[in-house]
Amino acid sequence: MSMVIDWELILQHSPALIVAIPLLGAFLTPLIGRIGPKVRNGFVVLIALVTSFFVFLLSNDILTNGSIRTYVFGGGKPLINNRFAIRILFEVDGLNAFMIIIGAILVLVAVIYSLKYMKEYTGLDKFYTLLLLMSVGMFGMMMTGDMFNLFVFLEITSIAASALIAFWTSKGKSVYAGLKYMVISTIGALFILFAIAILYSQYNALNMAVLASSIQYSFLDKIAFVLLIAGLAMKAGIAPMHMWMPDAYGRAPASISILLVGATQASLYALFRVTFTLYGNNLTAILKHIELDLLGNSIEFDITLNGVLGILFIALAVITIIIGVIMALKQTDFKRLIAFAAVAEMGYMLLAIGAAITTIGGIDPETGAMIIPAQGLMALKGGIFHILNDALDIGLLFLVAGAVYYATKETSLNKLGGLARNMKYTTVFFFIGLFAVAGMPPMNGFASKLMIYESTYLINPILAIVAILCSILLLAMFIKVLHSVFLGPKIPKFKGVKEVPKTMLFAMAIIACIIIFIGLFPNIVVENIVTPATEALHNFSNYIGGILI
Amino acid sequence: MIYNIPYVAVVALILIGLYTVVFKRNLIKIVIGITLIESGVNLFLITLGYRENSIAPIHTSSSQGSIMSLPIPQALTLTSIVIGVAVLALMLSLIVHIYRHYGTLNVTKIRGDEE
Amino acid sequence: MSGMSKIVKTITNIAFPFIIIYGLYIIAHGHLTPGGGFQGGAVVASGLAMIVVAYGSIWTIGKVKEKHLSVFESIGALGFISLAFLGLIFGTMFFNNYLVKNDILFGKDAIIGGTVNFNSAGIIPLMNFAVGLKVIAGLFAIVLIMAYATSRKEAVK
Amino acid sequence: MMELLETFIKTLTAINDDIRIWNPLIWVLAIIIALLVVYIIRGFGRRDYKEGTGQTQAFLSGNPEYEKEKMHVPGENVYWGFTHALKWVYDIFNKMHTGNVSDYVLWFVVIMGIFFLILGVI
Repeated sequence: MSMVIDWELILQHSPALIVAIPLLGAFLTPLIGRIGPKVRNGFVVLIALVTSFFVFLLSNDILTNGSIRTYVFGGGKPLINNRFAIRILFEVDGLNAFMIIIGAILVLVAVIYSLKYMKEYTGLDKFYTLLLLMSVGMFGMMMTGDMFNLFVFLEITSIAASALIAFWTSKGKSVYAGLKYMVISTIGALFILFAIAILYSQYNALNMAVLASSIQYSFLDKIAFVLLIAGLAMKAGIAPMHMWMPDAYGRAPASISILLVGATQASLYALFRVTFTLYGNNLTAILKHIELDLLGNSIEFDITLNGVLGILFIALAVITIIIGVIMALKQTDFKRLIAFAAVAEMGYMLLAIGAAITTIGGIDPETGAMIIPAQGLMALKGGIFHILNDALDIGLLFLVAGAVYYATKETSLNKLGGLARNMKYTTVFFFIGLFAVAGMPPMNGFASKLMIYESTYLINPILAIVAILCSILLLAMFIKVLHSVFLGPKIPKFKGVKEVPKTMLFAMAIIACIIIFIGLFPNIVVENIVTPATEALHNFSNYIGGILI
Repeated sequence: MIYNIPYVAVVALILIGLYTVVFKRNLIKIVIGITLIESGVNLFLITLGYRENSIAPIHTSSSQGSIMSLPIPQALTLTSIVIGVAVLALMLSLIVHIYRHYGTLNVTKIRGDEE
Repeated sequence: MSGMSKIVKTITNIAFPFIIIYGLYIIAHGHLTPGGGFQGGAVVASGLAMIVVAYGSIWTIGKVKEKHLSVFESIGALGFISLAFLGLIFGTMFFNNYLVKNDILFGKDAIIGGTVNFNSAGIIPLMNFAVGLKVIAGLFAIVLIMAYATSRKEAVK
Repeated sequence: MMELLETFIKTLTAINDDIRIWNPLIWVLAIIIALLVVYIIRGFGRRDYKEGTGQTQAFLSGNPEYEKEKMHVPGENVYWGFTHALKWVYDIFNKMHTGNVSDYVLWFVVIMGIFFLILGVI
């Protein structure tokens, strides 16, 4: 018998399935957990694998064809008589496809890593339920084309993540970190909801594409814009609103820290989507025309929104990088140190995107794309590329920190030492993560950071110098970790430490392999994955046109 | 003018909520502040949907000729309330755990992560 | 939390059935009148919370197991998501309302200006039932466990 | 498949002008050569080195050597000079990171206010 698989049908439904399958899995997990822990573990891995399969299928289709897929829940057309009917829809373009690839890698790795890492704790049914719910929220945020839906998924991610950060309820600091995360993300999300309500009140629409085509940048739109940017920047951990990040990342179980990286980047994605797509038409709007009479020479220039916004983003990014790096250097807790490094990495992405925003020269009336010079385009590519690299690098380092914790039950850098002899593979993975996060040549971090350095140097040399200096500090801080955790004489307390189980090593190996592959062949990744994502970002008219199909 | 009063209430609720979250040192009061902000936002959403002399938006009674309030902001508010309940429950249960560990709800006395 | 006085218990006994019936009514008529799964579920759960207050959480937790509640909650959520999946199988899209205009179950079309027909709106009432089940179990579990956890603290003191 | 191969060859041979990434494969080669050079230099080392003799002991200005465990520098003391020199910066940053959730929200309000001022006024 021959079975014909209708790939087009599967592709058509995969945006919904990517969210629906983990959701179904999440609610089935407590029931299946009654059969036995092994069956449940297998089930969760299966769910993660099936979800990733659909993700890669969908991303492959969108990235190769450059198409946009919309999925209207409940069926029907999004437009009735040329007016948008209120429908919840997912719209997946190049950038979304790029983001869900990151999400899929992180979810898969987190699930595989958790199998052994969390084995000795109780309440694992709830742990896996929440883990799958968190991935639902993450994927939803990365794919939705509806502003209110974005808020809902943001809250789903926050609630699940907060419960997971506080999973080790026997530790007071974990619970407090979970509460802090909840307070911060709820307040951020409420202001985002307020902004959405303001937009709805004016344009009677919630769909991103419809809003993008109708926003006039009136005073109320300005307020909504500020609320959205501030809320999403806080969720993305931009300094000085980054303080929840070290707490949450540092206290969560390692497999949750890596998922939190994904959730943070989903917020960053939403920030970019809001600036580039939702306010895309107004990004080059002239805010003020200034005429100065300076020593007889009259100087005329326009203040445009993208100039102001770009400088704001760059300022925040530089603060983020510096605070992250400087604070990380003095940390004595392994995971907290990585968390501050993650803050700094967030700054790199925002720096590149901010630099790109300043270079936007206008909107091409024919194609509807933004006119961006070569260096701006490169900055955009570098920033987008760095999202992928940051997720992998920081994720790998968190997994290594988790492995060290699993083997020694210790995260303090003052007490650890000499583990390289006992944990050979973990040490190798740490080396890979160290080089990658510091942007050393054969690893992936180098490729994207070089693009950021080059482009920001062309835009403003000082930015590049700050970025390079802080990269050196990143290297320095991880050399410190290398020295105090892995090198040095064997500490008597840790003489009997054994290498972590194979599934944990396997999870780390997956990320390490991807890191090395991207590091050796960045061109392949940039051409096939990053460029379509970048195009999707600056060619925002396609996104608006996507719902008309 | 009378129709602007809800908007004033919205801003007042959000500001009172923010004040409570920022300046009160008790964790329960911080949670109360968050619910105040939430009520403000929900009130805003509901106010947006109101039309003068409107009736409840029920499908079968739409032939009576009178104006209906917008149902979508109401649906949004409901979703927001549901999420708010989940957030509230989670935060309170976390606070129960915190109280067990530290014996206090004063944020200045709880030793979490500093620096 | 221990139980309250006899007066409270008696009033609770009288009021409890009415609250439950009212909540179930709101769930069942969610597709016709304002209300639905969450609202009705919240009413029912508040009725159950009244039991917790009147009789004390320790007494209640002896009658209702938290595990059973979480199973009900899972069933409610599963019902919701599987109804959405059935839309993909029997209909055209995820969450598709495939029962409407089908004349089997809840299949009648709601006529504008006509009489209120309970047998209408397709999968929406079914989804309301699922959500109602989830909300009843979920909210009751939250109230019960939080009351129990704090009362255990009192007992230790 | 052929396209992939072509891209691979392109990566090996030339730096892509459009993307302008430094070719990482050349870097790998350079690192291998550097390791080789290090190995050769190591070959020039003294051959009369013996383990287990007085040669392996560290010379600490004539002071006796501690046990190996006590010699390990804990993480806090690494870069002590750097953190000490930048003490004023750390004083500011430490004050920022109070670990108090109210202050986190205060920062959010402050940043939102700055955004309002800049984007609203202009």
